[in-house]
Amino acid sequence: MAMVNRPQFLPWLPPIGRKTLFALAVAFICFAFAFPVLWLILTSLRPESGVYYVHRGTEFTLASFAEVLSDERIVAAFLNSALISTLATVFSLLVTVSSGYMLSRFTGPASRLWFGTIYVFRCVPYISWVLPLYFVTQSWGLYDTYTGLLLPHIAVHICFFSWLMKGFFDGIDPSMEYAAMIDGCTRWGAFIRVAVPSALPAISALAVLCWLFTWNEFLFALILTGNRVPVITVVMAQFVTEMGLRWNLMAATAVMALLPAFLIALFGQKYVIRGLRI
Amino acid sequence: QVKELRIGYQPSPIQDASIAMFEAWGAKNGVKIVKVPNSYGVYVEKMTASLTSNSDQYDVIWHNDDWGQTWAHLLEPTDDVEANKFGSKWSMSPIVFANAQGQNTVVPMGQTFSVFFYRSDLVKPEEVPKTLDELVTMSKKLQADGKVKFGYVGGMSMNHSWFSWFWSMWANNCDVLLPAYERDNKKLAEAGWKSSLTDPCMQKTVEYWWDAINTHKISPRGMPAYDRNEANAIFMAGDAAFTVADTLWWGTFNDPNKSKIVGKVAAARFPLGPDRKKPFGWDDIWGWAIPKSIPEERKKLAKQMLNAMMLDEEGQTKLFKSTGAPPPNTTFWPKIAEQDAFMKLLKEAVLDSPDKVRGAYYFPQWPAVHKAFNDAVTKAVTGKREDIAKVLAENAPLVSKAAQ
Amino acid sequence: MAAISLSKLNKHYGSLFHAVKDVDLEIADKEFVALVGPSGCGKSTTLRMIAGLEDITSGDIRIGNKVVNHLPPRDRDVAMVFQNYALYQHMSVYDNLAFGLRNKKTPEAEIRTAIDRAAGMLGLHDLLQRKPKQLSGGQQQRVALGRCIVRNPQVFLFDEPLSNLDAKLRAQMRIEIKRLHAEIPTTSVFVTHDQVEAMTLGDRVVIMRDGRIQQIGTPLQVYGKPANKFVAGFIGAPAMNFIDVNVRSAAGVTSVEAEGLRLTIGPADAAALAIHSGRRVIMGMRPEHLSLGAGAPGLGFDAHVEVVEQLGSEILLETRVGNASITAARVPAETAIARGDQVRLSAQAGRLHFFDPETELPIS
Amino acid sequence: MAAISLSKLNKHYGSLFHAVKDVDLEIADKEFVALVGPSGCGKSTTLRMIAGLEDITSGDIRIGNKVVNHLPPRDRDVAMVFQNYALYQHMSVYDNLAFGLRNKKTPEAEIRTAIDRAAGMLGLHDLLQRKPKQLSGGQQQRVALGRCIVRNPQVFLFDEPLSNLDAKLRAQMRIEIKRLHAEIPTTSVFVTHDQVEAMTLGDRVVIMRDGRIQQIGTPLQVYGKPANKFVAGFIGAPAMNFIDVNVRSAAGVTSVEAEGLRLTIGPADAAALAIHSGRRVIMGMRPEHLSLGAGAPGLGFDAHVEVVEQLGSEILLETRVGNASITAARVPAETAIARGDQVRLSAQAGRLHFFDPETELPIS
Amino acid sequence: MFGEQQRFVLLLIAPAALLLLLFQVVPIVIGANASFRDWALYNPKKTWIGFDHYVAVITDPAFLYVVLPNTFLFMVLSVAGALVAGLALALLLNRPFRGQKLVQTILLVPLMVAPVIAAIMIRWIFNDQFGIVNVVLEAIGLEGQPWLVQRWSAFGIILLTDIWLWTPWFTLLLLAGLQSLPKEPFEAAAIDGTTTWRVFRYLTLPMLRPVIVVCVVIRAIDAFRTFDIVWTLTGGGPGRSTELFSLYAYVHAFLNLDLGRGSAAAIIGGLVILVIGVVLYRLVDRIAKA
Ligand SMILES: Nc1ncnc2c1ncn2[C@@H]1O[C@H](COP(=O)(O)OP(=O)(O)OP(=O)(O)O)[C@@H](O)[C@H]1O
Ligand SMILES: Nc1ncnc2c1ncn2[C@@H]1O[C@H](COP(=O)(O)OP(=O)(O)OP(=O)(O)O)[C@@H](O)[C@H]1O
Ligand SMILES: [Mg+2]
Ligand SMILES: [Mg+2]
Repeated sequence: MAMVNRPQFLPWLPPIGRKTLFALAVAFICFAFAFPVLWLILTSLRPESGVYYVHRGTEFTLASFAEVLSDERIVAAFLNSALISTLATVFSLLVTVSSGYMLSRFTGPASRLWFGTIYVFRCVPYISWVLPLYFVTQSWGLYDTYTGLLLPHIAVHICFFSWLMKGFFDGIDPSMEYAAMIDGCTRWGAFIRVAVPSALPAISALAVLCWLFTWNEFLFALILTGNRVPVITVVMAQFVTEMGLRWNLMAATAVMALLPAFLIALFGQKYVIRGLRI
Repeated sequence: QVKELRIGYQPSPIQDASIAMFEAWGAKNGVKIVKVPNSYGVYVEKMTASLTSNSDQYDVIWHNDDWGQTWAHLLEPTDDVEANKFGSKWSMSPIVFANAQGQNTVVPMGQTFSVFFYRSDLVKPEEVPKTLDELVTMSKKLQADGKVKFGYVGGMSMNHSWFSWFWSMWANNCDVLLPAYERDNKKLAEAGWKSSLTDPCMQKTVEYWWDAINTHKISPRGMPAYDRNEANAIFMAGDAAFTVADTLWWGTFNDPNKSKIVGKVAAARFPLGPDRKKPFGWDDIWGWAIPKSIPEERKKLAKQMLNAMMLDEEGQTKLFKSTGAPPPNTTFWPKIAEQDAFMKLLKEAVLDSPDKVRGAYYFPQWPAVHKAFNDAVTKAVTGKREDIAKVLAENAPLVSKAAQ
Repeated sequence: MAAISLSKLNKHYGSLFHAVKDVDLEIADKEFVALVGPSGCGKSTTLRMIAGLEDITSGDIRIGNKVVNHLPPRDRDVAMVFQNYALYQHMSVYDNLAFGLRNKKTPEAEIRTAIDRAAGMLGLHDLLQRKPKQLSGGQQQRVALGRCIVRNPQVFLFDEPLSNLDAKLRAQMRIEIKRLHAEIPTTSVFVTHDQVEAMTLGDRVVIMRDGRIQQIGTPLQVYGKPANKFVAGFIGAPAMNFIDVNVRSAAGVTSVEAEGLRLTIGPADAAALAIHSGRRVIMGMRPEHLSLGAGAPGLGFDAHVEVVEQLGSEILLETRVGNASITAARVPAETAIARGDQVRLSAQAGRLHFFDPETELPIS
Repeated sequence: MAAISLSKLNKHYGSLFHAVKDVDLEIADKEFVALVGPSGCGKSTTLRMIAGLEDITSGDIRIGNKVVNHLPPRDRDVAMVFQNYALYQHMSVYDNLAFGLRNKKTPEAEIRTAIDRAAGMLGLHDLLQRKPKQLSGGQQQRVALGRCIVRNPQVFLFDEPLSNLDAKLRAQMRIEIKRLHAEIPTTSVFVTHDQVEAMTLGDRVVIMRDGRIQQIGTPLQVYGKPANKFVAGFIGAPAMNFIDVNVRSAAGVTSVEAEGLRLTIGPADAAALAIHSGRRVIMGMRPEHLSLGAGAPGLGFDAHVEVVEQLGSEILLETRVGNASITAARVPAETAIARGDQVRLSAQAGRLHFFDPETELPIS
Repeated sequence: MFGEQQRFVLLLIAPAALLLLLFQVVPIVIGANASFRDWALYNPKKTWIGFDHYVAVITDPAFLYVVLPNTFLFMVLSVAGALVAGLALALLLNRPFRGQKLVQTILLVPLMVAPVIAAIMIRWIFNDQFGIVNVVLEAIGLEGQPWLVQRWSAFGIILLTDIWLWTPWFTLLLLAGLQSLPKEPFEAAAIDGTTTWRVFRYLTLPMLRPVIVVCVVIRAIDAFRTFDIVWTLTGGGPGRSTELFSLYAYVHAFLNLDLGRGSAAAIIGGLVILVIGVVLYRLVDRIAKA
């Protein structure tokens, strides 16, 4: 690597001091960043009598995890959440890749209108939206069904992801698609067989983010599901009762929910950083 | 065809115990009980939306006095549930649950109210503070002796106002709206939905808490933002000598898994303020209701089930044992009280109290009023002491306005 | 195989920008036509209209006597090589070559044969399993050519296919394309902004400027008889020297004059120039037609050397004559000459060009 | 102003890749040295080590007699022009030029004077307020030069500054750089992969290959006396033709033979070749030293024309002789000649090069 | 060709448009419709009352003098904070050092937890009794604070949480942006003798500007709508002093069960952010084209 990419911090310090200081600073930042989650993990390991006064006492136990796992709904909820996150990711990308492509490659009134629509609806607050959404899903018979949870989740992402996908496609030279069209592809062929594969890095970046967003989504899940489609965030929310919070169980569930998200983020970050260049 | 009943509820020990009775009945009568838990955070809004959209998602739903009047017109009358006559007359008053035709719309599930808890290892029953002033002196003494960090800790923020604001207000012969203790909407309207914030009794109450927190330091400075989780956590950790909480927590305070003060808790009457001489009790119910929109035969089935539940002595005894909430059938109370000291205490302190107050108001604007009230007193107690009167006066019109 | 005919072809972008103006061009079957012009002159647009990638505003395009104005690209049976190659990055070379044929549902066995043949012709055999990113520029260029060859189309279109290559490779690929056209004669249109490429590759060269065709002709025609000053300056490297001169006709002798320069014009040009006598015209002299030394009488002038460019085989001189810059090529490499020297240059009789300063058309 | 000296300079990337190998080079004060070689040969790496952008693995770099091995770039007092210009896109041309001076806290008045002078020299006056995106390639190139000039550094470094320009502009900028160096003589190192640029610009040319220097010499030296076959092939355009030939010495006459070709060697080369009699050597002939027609006896051969490249001023012929490809330049433009014709070419006596097939060193 | 292209364009957006229509436009229209009607959730009379709800909202002093200023302040500070933190972290991650990958993973942690859970955790962490922050402060001899009953500390904690949640997002986008910057201008600057600060100020920052502006627009819109963490952390308290516009709408629609009033408030907020967004977006466009 060239030297210039590393201008020195605090050039007046001796190298050893600089290194130590740097390491300390980085360690501190990491600690501060991870702290709430570390604390959550610690909390989940404390017996119920110690989930608030986490710092008082040194008993640790897996009892909360055992209790949570003994509920068969929790397993179902994990599977459901995984399924819904995955499906929502796949479908969100299916619809937004094509819509972003359209925004990038065509500059007609249709494109401007669509962009305007997306922009306007991106600005609408969720509050004015979820409750009518409940009416709508209920009257269409979609309340508390996979479809009824999945489709709105996809709809949420349309505006944002279409916008991002447009940016990604703007960065891809269209001549490959022209070549494909001359090579006998229809426009669809050129889009699916050539443009989409070249946008894969961006698509995988969005996939990772979309999965995480959906996995952690609360409000829609809360409003749109009953008991037939328990998802993990709703199960967590059910630990908030009229008679107080079952914080130990909630923390344990949250920690378990952290694990898949962590794995996705761990293995996905490479694609995210590579793909997010707009 | 399998008969089934769908129960819309919200997981909590009382409801779980009540549903256990449904299930026992269902097993005997060949009815499948389908439990549909809902999240607390959105229960009322979702259920309201469901009721107004005439869906038949639920046959029996959890009902509560706070929204008794909000739903009354959407619910099936339950006057024909015979065993309802055994319910508490006070709690099932028409003011709370009757529809426009005066028909009752609830079947009780259990009594829910708060009591004054104290640390029996630190305070002898005869030393328990009887007045707010005694609460201060007793607390200061315990703190000075290094027995506890704080005298009193209780919930204060919105939705948990009851645990400190409401009882202390009542103890000062005060209420959210004037005239005090009035719940007849017509009379309240005649009085112009007058807020009590400008009443001297309210100022006294706020000043009491201001002093408790800032002058006497018997309560933590963060208390105005506490909800019940935080207050109870501190109490259960042994850091406070007194609290006010739902009777339900009796079980929790005495659960070695959850609490550090097992066997060191007792309950008593609320300490009184200078303006009130007679002790008072506060008593509400949770109940079950049947949506109007479901088919007739299921309504009938649901009523049969609820009737059976009301008569299930074994189940109701279990309900009390597991939760500390007095069961819905008042005729079982004496028997339980004979075996159980806590029930005896509850009967004396609250249930049999001749002077009872109601926790909420019964009209649709109540949540807005409650919030306006809570915002006002929180603002006053977290501000400067000399500004209290001013803040209360400024906010009084907002409470009245919210009620209209 | 097919002829291409463009008639009254126009392209507007939006309502303001007129990119291609009334282009008429007939390309014979199997002919290789090079389209050359400065950047932004509308070459690519024209080519893309032929390919069907851009709709036409007005006019007609015929391929093999069929009007294709509204045919989508896939139905025109053309193949195209792009400036940046436009290889499918996510496919192997083999799949890149096979893509077009697979679109036509050609049996795999046939595809294999076709690719085998093309790979042999272009020396791609060892690269078939690689991805485009693993290839050098020249190799990518060959794959792009291969992709066209295997489809055996009616028409080849090239959009500056060599401009991303370095000088050496460019010369080499030029010859390869030329050889390819000889082996598989196919109607071809080659767009470039490099006149050397246009000259060496095209059977005919089409010079465009600002959306309009300036001249169509064989390489020798456009070099020797440029249709206007623009073409004269554009074709030939180093570029033609232009000098403002005054025409003097006296005593039957026509001469042109500028500061530091006075040339006697031969009879062929003199006739045409005579009517401009006393007026200003633009004289063009190609660097390769200037030589060091006295030369024929009346054709020499003194020049002040400003830059000496030693090419090994010859020297290029940048000189100053009066206030004009004049480049001379073809100075023998071993000549001892340096910046600041004074040299005598002489023009070749009959190789001078004259243009009208207003119309920029040749005077002859 | 300062001389540059590289001694035993090495650069490793990682533990495996040895990018620059034992480079020794002395550059005199105010000299203009061109560093040329194929892509990946280590030119840029060498230049970047001089600039201080890359640490050196071993060896020494001196600028003006001071070892600068570990000096950061800003303390070396060098200026650099990058291939893609590396202009600061978001700053106006003026700010681009001023940036380096402002770093040194030069007073604004002085900056203005310096920029004024540079802008005058490069004709940038009208562009000072524009952003780089609003400039053409050649103008950007000039700004990049200007940015170096204003700083008035000890050393100019150029990393392929012309390779993004088109042919015409490249020739023009070449002359401008040459002129600039004449006006402000500064020690300069110019990296390029284009031998024409190297030859025309460099006082001396350094040819590199695989991290090693192959030859250092004036343009005429490297053209006329290449140090090995690689240099011979690299310098000169079109490239030298190489043919495997057998040496035959009989009856005092030395000749070389290949399929379809038999040339009699003049006395100068004969002496050196004699010891290789009966063995295979590589013969090099530059295209510009082959001419059409019979020529001197014993130096002609028949060739089969494969590609004809009409340049207007001359024709390049690609021909086949036996199984060798031979290119001939300098065929008069008007010659009537076509693919498939049989022609007679003749070599120039004394202009033939011979190389040992093993060592690739010249035989002489 | 023209027909085909038209069809292609429509088909490309058809699935997205359909979903958007069904699950976003329709509900929003229902909400918008409710905002003109007497539409209490428990008693939807649905009688047309015109702009009454809108008038009620914009004449509500709490909305004008508390909620809107809070919301704007929150938006500006949250976006600025996350931007600065994200930029600093992106710059940190853009240089190679040992453990860089690990640090990068740790910095992504906020993306992995549900915001509501994080907010509850942070509420406990800042509790004045059992919260670890006060415990630590008191252990080192400082006075613990009742963080959540003081307006500005409560506001600060909400901000901190929001910034914590969103910094990774900025870090990712900016890091991706940094990694795609050409390196030659930086080398040119190194030769030109620039200090680290000047490189950052005059090169890195301006070159990143397009990415920054896109991030800022997207985040500003989202920050304006922030709801759940505020609701969990303070519920708008103490005494409405940290109430944001989405809480205002929520309280009306969900707590008071007045869908009409709540929708009107939400729509007013939506219009405000729309205008801000358009202004910001113009800015993006101008900067992107400059
Ligand atoms: N999609 C477009 N919209 C508007 N103007 C365009 C578009 N495409 C090209 N142009 C303009 O049309 C003119 C001709 O463009 P074209 O690409 O044909 O030029 P060119 O001759 O190929 O130039 P180059 O050598 O730079 O490729 C240019 O001025 C260009 O800016
Ligand atoms: N940072 C690096 N890490 C590893 N290898 C490198 C690095 N930079 C350059 N190289 C390798 O070092 C060799 C020399 O590179 P250099 O850039 O000096 O070549 P060059 O002669 O300038 O070529 P070009 O004409 O393509 O610019 C190349 O093979 C290149 O792949
Ligand atoms: Mg073009
Ligand atoms: Mg290089």
